[in-house]
Amino acid sequence: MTATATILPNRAKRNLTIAKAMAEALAQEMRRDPSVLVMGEDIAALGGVFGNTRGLLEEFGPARIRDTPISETGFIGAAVGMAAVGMRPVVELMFVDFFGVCMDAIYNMAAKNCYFSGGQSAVPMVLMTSVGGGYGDAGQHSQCLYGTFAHLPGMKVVVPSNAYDAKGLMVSAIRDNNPVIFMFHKALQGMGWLGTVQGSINDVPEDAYTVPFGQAAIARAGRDITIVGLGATVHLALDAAEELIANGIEAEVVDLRSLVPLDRATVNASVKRTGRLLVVDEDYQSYGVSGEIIASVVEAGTVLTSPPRRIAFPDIPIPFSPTLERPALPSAEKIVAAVTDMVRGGR
Amino acid sequence: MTATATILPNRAKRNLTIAKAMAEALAQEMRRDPSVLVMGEDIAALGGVFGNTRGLLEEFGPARIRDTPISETGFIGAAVGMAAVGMRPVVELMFVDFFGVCMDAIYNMAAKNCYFSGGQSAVPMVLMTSVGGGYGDAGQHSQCLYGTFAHLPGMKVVVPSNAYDAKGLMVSAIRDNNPVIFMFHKALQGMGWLGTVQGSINDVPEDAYTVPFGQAAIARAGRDITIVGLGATVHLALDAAEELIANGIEAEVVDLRSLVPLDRATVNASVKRTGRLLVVDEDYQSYGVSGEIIASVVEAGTVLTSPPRRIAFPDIPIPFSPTLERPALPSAEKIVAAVTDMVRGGR
Amino acid sequence: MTPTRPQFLWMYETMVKSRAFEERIATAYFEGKSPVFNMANGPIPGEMHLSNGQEPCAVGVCAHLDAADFVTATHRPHHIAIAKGVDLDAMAAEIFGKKTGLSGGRGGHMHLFDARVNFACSGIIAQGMGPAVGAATAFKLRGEKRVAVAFIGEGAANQGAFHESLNLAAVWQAPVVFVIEDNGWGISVSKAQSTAVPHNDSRAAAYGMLGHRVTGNDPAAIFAVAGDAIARARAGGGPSLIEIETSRLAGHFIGDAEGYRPAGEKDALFARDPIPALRGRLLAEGMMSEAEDLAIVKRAESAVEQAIAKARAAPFPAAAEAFDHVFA
Amino acid sequence: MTPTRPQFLWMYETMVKSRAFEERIATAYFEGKSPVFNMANGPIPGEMHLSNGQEPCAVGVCAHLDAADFVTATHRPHHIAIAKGVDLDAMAAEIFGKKTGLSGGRGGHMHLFDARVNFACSGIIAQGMGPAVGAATAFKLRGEKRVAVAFIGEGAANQGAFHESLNLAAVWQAPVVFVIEDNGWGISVSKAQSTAVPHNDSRAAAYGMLGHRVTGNDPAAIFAVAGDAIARARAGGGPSLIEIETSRLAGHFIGDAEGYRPAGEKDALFARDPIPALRGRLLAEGMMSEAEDLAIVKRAESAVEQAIAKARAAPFPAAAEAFDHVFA
Ligand SMILES: Cc1ncc(C[n+]2csc(CCOP(=O)(O)OP(=O)(O)O)c2C)c(N)n1
Ligand SMILES: Cc1ncc(C[n+]2csc(CCOP(=O)(O)OP(=O)(O)O)c2C)c(N)n1
Ligand SMILES: [Mg+2]
Ligand SMILES: [Mg+2]
Repeated sequence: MTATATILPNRAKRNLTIAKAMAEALAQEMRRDPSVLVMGEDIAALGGVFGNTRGLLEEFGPARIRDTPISETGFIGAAVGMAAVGMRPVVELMFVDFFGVCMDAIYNMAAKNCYFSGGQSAVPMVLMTSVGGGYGDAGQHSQCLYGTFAHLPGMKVVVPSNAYDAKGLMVSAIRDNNPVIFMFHKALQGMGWLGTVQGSINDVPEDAYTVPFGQAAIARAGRDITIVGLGATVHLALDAAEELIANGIEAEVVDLRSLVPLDRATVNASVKRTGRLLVVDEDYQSYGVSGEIIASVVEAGTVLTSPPRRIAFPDIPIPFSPTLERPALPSAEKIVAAVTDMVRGGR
Repeated sequence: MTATATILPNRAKRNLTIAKAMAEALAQEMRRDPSVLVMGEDIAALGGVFGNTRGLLEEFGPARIRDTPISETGFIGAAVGMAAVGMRPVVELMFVDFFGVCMDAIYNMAAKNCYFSGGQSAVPMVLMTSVGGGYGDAGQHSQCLYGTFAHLPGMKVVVPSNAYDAKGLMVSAIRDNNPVIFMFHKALQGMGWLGTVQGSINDVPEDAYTVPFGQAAIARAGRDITIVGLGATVHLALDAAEELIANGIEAEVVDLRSLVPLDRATVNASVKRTGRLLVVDEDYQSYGVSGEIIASVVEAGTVLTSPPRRIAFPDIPIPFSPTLERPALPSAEKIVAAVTDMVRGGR
Repeated sequence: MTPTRPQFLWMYETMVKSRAFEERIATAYFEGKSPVFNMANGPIPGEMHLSNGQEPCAVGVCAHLDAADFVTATHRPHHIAIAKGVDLDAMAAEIFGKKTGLSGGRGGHMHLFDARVNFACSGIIAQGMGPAVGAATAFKLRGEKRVAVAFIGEGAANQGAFHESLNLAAVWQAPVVFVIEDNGWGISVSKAQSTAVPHNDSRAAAYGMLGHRVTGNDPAAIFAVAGDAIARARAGGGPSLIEIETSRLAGHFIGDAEGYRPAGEKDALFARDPIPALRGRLLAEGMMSEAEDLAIVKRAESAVEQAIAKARAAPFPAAAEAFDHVFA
Repeated sequence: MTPTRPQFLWMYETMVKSRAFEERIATAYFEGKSPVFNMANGPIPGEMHLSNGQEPCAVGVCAHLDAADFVTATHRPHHIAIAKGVDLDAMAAEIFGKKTGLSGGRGGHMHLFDARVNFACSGIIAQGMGPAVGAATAFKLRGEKRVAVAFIGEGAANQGAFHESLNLAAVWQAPVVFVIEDNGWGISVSKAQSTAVPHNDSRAAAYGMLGHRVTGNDPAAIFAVAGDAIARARAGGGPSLIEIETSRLAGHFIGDAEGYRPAGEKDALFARDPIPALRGRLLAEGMMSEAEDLAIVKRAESAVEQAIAKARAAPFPAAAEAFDHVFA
């Protein structure tokens, strides 16, 4: 799973959205491997509410691109059974916020059957699910829940921040013999109606390639502080880093890319260089990703110049009104302020 | 909610199990308040698989002590509706491991309706649920999932380590106008067939009293290290502390008692005194309680003499065989080893 | 059970008000969303599920309810909220994310709560059903003559909560009525693609429950069937299930191009719009004069105008208010 | 469909083997658990749900299956596992938590998996149903003549997964058979307390599916009904639902005092123990001689003895093995 794409030197750039990159990965893997199929609500004729299955029905037909009833327990459970008999199902949970109606199929079966069976019965399936807020969709349609999934053993959890990674991580996910939770952020998806953070659109090689799990990326190098982000917060961190230059601060930005496995080594090495750590997470603050990253760094004995900090979604349901939601979200502004304070000798 | 019991000076000791303390709290609150009722599987004639509703059917009858079908989404959802029209339902989710079939009712409705309604519609309900392993019940009946519940906003989460706290926390939970997840550990429950950690049985005043949420207890004072535990791990920490005396180490043991609200102040004050932190948690290690406690301490700028550590359940499903499960669990032995290493100058 | 003239006129006026509300919301929703349609922008961000065409379901059922009865609605709740008597000004303000909204802008259009009239919502498919069973059980337990009604879509009838809630209601003989608004579609998936039986009323038998289907999207027919079911529940006769054939005249949410609909389907639905149909009947049967119609429409529209105007004028909540009401 | 003589004898022998297995497990389970009964102790810790009395369900159904067919079982899986052909030695070793167990001691008695014969389990009520629909759909997709069977208890028929799985199976016309073992109890809660209809086969209609009820806990009757359903599924005729009246002769789990049972119920069940009943029939109808019976019982018991003996003798897994197979 370490192959990366050979980008032909004179190849024209193919800037794709994450939605298109995901759909391309799915199509290529479906062509390659007849055991891959896709199931979910509105993923066939509609092409997925978030566009990541667009065109698949036309090419692969309704037997392999299956619209389901609104029965997440039923069809995610079905994916577990399909995987048990040799298929590689990719299922969509339209919004991660809906996990509460189907989590047993995910965490008690998909994630554990390999273990329960002593490795006899692997569960090669992908659960792709949309995450994130900021567009006024309120408390049951805007969550990230990264920590919820990453906390429970037996599933791999990936969170792409750009189209190149999305394609490579999707190919890896489909080829992986384990359940992979593929969490795509709505603000990065490239659906016009959700806005699109431009940095998520990047050059995507045409041929299939893999991005390995458990390898964080240094999205930007810097010597003064390590800002750890994932998904959408990577772009906030990059924006902040750009601004921070004016303050004479060089921030390093680490894009985790996968939460399980978690690349503690890259984070620790970066913090060892910079001496400072700020975690930026759109998931709820307590008992989640931000705490884990901080704990991982300090338990490794890494010496910090100033106490680590985090900017995460506060421990409140996600409010609807933009005047309530937006200030509660992480932002480049908050990052700039925190970093400046940390580097310029705030506590 | 700060009233504590007046223990009459010459009162004879009433050593109760957590099961009996919970049942007593339920009975007393049901006598006091006709809006309190109990629902769940096998909680009526059987008195609860874990004994915490024993005797209630006889006293209060089947209208208020309601056995349910095996329909957690249905009856936990029903509790939300009951709460909306003025009842104070106490529902049992027999094992916390079953949350996957009913989490939406819990985290998307019970926990958020107060917020969604701008405070118009509080959800005064208690969800009591058994947690913990160590008795060979394998991967779908042995989890703690503390982090899973504590991560999601809008619910209070309590974890008693002894009968006194269990009664007082249950009375507080029933009187609280918010959803409270009451997580009782099977090894402390006082059901003979699950064994019982003797330290969980203690003197329980007869009259109703409250133990407030968000106040950790110093279960044992000590100056060399702070060991933070909750539920069953408090007793492991206490056992270890006792042994550590022989090594000349005085450990302080903090019993969190509630995860939401979390008493960061007490933990931080303790670590400030001792300079060292070890978190002992039976829940899965990553993205959970142990990370949050460590992060909370270090982000507050508390200076540590040695890197903080944690002993938690590894990130693996809970295995059945005792030779696999027991070594994976936290233990007094592991605590003694870690503490000794930390205090005697291990890294 | 036939509606009286005042009931007919209440149903008509409420339908007109509901439709007027949706139209004003749609207009406001598009503000700030062109030339580029981005859900995050404009005075109303987020998803917006309109109820155009489904008004008969709301009025036919809610005509039998008063403020003490408990109703749970879905992601598509406006018509039901209006028929249940949710404060229109506060509801509009909520949808605009204002401080004066039902919940001060915390909930938004999928989370309308008005405790005063016992109205609640959930944006998660079928999840309002359990709460309705619970509220109804509480009423029964306390010997109150109140009932609960859970509204869902036909797509929701394939969710586990449907099964658990109906069984629980039947076992407990709770005074609850389950109402399915069958608009034939769950987003882009047709009922035939998702549901193993043609009609969900037949599923009532699986719970020893009475099931009814009402065709024609006709408020009077719905009134009759719902009236019986609600009266039976109120009298201690237990729960029932009603499936109502209705039409979704808007897209699933605003912005839905509805490319999945068979050609001509939408036109046929518009031709059977229930509001002109009811207006025609009331005029034809002499229950309403043209003048009365004008007055009703005017009253309804001005109530809506006022609500929307107040909502627009109201202040936004301050950022710090996001932290209030997490706990009671 | 009537069992042939070899099928009858296979059913009988499998039932005897299953019962013998449960008895040996019960004996071992109690070791180390007296004078104080503590579930954590003895060679078999944890909960133990025995299948005594329910053997007819397993054999009547599995008589029609081969290794390629997929079966999901529940927290009470031994009889089904044995009838499906799960390796008895590895199964016993798993239950004893040994390295030689089906999963090296990781799963335990509620998580028996044998990929060789397509057998899987879940300890969460009704959750095996979705996987059965999925496996069946895969078979159909690939044009294989394999079927899937999901076993559940009657208590599980009130869980949301039941509804979703039956609907999905019907919509997709998957070759799957849902088998309900109706032993009348979900732990301490009777079927009447939990289920709105007397019999769950009537719920099949809610999915346009064929439903059957088999009374009498009679393996031949079960064989007949299951045979039709499985043959139909295999031939592309779609899913069906079978509810089998059976008896739980043991407590819910070992240690259950069953104080909730009406007086005399248990005695009546023992009087109708299906194993002596089948033995009687086979002898009476001349399908089996006394000598053959003895040989069958001996063979069954010795297979069980051997499995248990091997399990006892096998080594425990090393602590570090807990970290293997979390991922494939
Ligand atoms: C559990 C769950 N799954 C999926 C969704 C996404 N979703 C929102 S509305 C909808 C379609 C609902 O169809 P139906 O119940 O018929 O109601 P309608 O939209 O037609 O009013 C879906 C799938 C959801 N909100 N909750
Ligand atoms: C979702 C879920 N809820 C509750 C339980 C606890 N539980 C285990 S077995 C059981 C009773 C099951 O009854 P039934 O389905 O009739 O099977 P039986 O035990 O009679 O074989 C219950 C409630 C569980 N395992 N999963
Ligand atoms: Mg619909
Ligand atoms: Mg049963």
